[in-house]
Amino acid sequence: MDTLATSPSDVAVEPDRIRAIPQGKVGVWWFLASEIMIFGGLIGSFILIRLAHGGWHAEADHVHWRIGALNTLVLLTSSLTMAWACDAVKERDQRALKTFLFLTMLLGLTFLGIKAFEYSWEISDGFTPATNLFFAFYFTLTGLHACHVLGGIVANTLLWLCAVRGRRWPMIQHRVEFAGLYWHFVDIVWIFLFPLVYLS
Amino acid sequence: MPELDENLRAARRADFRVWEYLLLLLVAGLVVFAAPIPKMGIVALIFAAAVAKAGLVVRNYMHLRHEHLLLYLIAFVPVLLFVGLTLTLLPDIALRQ
Amino acid sequence: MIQNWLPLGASSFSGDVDGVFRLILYVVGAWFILVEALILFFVIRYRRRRAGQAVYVTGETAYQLAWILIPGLIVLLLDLGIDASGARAWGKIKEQTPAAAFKARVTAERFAWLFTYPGPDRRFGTEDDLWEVGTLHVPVGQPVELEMNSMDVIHSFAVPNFRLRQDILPGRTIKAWFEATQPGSYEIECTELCGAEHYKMQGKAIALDAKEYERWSREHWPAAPVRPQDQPKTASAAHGGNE
Amino acid sequence: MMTTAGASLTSVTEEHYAEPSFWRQYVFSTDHKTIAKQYLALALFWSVVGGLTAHIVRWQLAWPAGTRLGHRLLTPDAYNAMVTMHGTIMVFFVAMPLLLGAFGNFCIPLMIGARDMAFPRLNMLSVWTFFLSSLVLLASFFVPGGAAASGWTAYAPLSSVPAYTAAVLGQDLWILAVALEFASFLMGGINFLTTPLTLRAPGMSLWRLPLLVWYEACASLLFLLSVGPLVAGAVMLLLDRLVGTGFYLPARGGDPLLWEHLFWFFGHPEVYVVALPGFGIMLEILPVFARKPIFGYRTIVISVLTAAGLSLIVWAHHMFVSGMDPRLAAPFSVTTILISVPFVIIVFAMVATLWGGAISLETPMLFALGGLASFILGGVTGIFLGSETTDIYLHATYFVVAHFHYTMFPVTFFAGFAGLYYWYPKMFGRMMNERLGKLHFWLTFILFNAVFIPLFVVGLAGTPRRVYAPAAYELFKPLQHFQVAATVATLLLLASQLPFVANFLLSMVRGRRAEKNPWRANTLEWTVESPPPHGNFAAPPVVRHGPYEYSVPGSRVDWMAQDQRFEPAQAAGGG
Repeated sequence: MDTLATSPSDVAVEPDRIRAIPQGKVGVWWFLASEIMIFGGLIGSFILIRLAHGGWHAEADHVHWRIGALNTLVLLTSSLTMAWACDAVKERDQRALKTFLFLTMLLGLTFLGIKAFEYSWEISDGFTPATNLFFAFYFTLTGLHACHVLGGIVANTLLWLCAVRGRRWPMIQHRVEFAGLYWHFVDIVWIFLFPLVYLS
Repeated sequence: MPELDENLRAARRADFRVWEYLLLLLVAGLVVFAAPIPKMGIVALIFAAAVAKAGLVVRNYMHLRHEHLLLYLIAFVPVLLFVGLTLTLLPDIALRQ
Repeated sequence: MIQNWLPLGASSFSGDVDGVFRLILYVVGAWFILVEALILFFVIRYRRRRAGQAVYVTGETAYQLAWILIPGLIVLLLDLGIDASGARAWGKIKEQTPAAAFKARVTAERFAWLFTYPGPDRRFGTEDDLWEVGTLHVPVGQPVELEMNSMDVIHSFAVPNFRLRQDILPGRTIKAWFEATQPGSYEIECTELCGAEHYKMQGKAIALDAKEYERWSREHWPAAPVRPQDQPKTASAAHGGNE
Repeated sequence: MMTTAGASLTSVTEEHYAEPSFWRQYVFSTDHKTIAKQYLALALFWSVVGGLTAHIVRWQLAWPAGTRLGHRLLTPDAYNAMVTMHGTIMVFFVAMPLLLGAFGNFCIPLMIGARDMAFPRLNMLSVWTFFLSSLVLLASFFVPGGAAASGWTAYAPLSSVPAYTAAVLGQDLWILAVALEFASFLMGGINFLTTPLTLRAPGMSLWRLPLLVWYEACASLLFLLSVGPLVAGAVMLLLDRLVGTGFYLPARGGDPLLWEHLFWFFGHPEVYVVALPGFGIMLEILPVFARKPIFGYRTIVISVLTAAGLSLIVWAHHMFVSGMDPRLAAPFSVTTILISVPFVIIVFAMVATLWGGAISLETPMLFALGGLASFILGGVTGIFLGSETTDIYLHATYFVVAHFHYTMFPVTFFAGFAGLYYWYPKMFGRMMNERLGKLHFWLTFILFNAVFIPLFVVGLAGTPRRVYAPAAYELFKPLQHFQVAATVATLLLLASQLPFVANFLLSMVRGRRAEKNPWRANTLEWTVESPPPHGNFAAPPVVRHGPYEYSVPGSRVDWMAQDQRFEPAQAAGGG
């Protein structure tokens, strides 16, 4: 604490680099931090219980890793298009922004479509959350992730509509970046879910 | 504004490069998965690949590379925390009698 | 004084628990009185009387900080002392179980305690197992090893006089031990909320001296084995929780 | 969750400060001051409900159902429900909305010289999510089977298997309400953490932040870091109940201990989520009424950061006898007891602030001192429970009950009342009545101790808590008169809140109009009108020094607002 002894009672503002960070970005990162803890807790519980049961390799054979791999490819690609959308925003290229936001939405929907098909396949094979603990975790983990994907699609759609109407450009500019941060986070969660659920 | 375009194209190329690496790691993971090596080895390698993928996305697509230290802390303290939590619970829940 | 509020200690380690309790009591008691006295004294001594009476002290210089950091340091040392003594007693009570001649199974089921004795052959699940509900008979002066299982929810096996408390998790066999040092009848409580009748889930631990125990066991294990119709229930009840 | 991201994209824009319509001004307001008052109203409502549950519980313990004075209709299940709801309400629906929701929202922007929170709409979403969660919890009282009855810790499988308690729908609603509450305070936390980082007025460097801002931010950080795993755990718990997954059911391969760990990994930091804002309020008030700089500002900040860090690695001390690996006990006992060091330093800093001061005992100061004095007893009794060995004996007894009431009550109610009496003029533009305030303090202080001292005695004798009829145990029959004493004191304690209610309500219309700075305090909220206008500051204030420059030598007056220059005394003498 500055006292009169240590500094003249006047504005002694050292350049404040933290205050310079856009508040929206800080907020989104705090939000992602809380999300990390939620998924972290769930994934941690999954790993612990799975180890307690010697790996559940037999149960894990009933999920379709090919579909999982395909979905991983879809989501990784959607991250690329989202990144391109952010680039477009930086360069104020409205046309590119519209295209890439649209592509990202499309890929997100593809992901959900494939996931829905996969669920229905497993359930028709008689594997439901109540079948055994592995499938309980499988549906909880992937289901929670799917909800986040859906949320991301909604956000992107709203931004896409703004971009199409070409309204409130300065505001969109930041929001596309924030939506991107969230979308990439959801992608990263899947990057870990894929090996955890399908390949281990 | 030609030089603006130039930046745009450069940025896109960089992002595309990152995506290529991601794809490479995905394929590598699948190859390992099919490879005739002990389960623990497979798991370890696949996780190494996943961590690498996540790193690529965080650093490039989420631009953490260019950000203030504060954002690094916000992102990584939770990671350390839940990894620590999981490790602490090993004796209780994973290795119980 | 205060430690007299604790009920009579009747197990081999109740002394250790009370010892740690007393140590902590004296340490924190002293701090408590000191700090409260300081607050009271300062509030009275430095009541506002005249303008400009307050002194300008920011507590930023090393000399001033010493006034709060040194107490902190002392507390740190005392803490480590408390930790050490606590860890020692904990190790004795919870970590290493003495080789026990006397074994019993505790099966907790809402809202009753079931105690199973292996009988003369010292093996569970045999002909001569004996079980009783709500009462546990043990010999004085012998380490008693308890194998505890729960059939439903989490219960907690507590005997205040023995300074013994151990939660029983369903799905695991939890071990605990004690050695009664004085004959008598001591209350067993469930101290983990286990449902509506939780408060009714009590029992008695009856510690018998050598002669009394001899008589009791002869009563229950005459040459003839216990009545067979008890057998299946005993075995299943005692084993149920193990999976 | 997504709504959080969506709304967190909003930012403070100019038109945001145009005078809003009635609805936008009082109901769906984005103004942090209105939101603070909405949280305050909800907290006060819930404290009444929480008080009533306490009344029912205490009554049963003194005069059990079936006896002449006993409640007619209180079944064991209903009693467990009352115990459960009392804990849930007081921690999640009184302490947090009061200390974080009300004081955090009101003070942070004003104290750092900002016009509002970083994300005003997210802030509004937060309070309305909390309102929704309140409705759900309230509804759970009236559904068939009654409210949740598995304890506020909701240990599985008691909580995860509907058949085990009478409350079936009630438990589901409990989980839903708590989950919504978490969501609400996560949104609030994002604001509490972002605002002080990014919206500080020029000159308001981190080392010039008022301590309350530090403490609120620390609390939000702890909440944000610790609640995630429990959210995951709650999802699993709900699925266990609704889908029959069996995450916590040994028969299905699940593990009840997992819930205990996930719960306490959050549950312990949660204590500090509540305690730190309480301490922050006391730290704000002490220097003002001692007319003296806080003693060791930086040390206090560093100590609280240390305590916050430690509080994330102590949770298993709630589980020493839970059946967890006994080798975990010693390390967790060490971290637990070590956390006393930063708190001793903070407490001594507060005491040292009193030394050599010019202390005047207005109501806020009385409550702050009363809170400090009471909390110390809660702190030291914590050592008995932090030591794994004595915890074997004291765990789950009334000693625990008395201990955590001695920590939670002071930080929630003493600090909470201190804050209310202190900021009331700023919140409502009028002064509260001093005489009623002092009466309220002395009654509360004496009766609070009269309630919980007997419970220490009862606990030392080994009486287990959460028991419908403690007199059912032979061992504890002799202690019944202590239970009765505690109950009588509780009833009087509840009654003695009436002076406060009267004071709080009447002062809004009758109270003396408050000038800008009735306490002659330094922090920025006192440099604007009472109550502050929409948007707080006409022009962003320029901060020139730290927040606790009282009785500066050679100054004309004994205080110096953070945006004021040093004014030397003309003639001899001063404020």
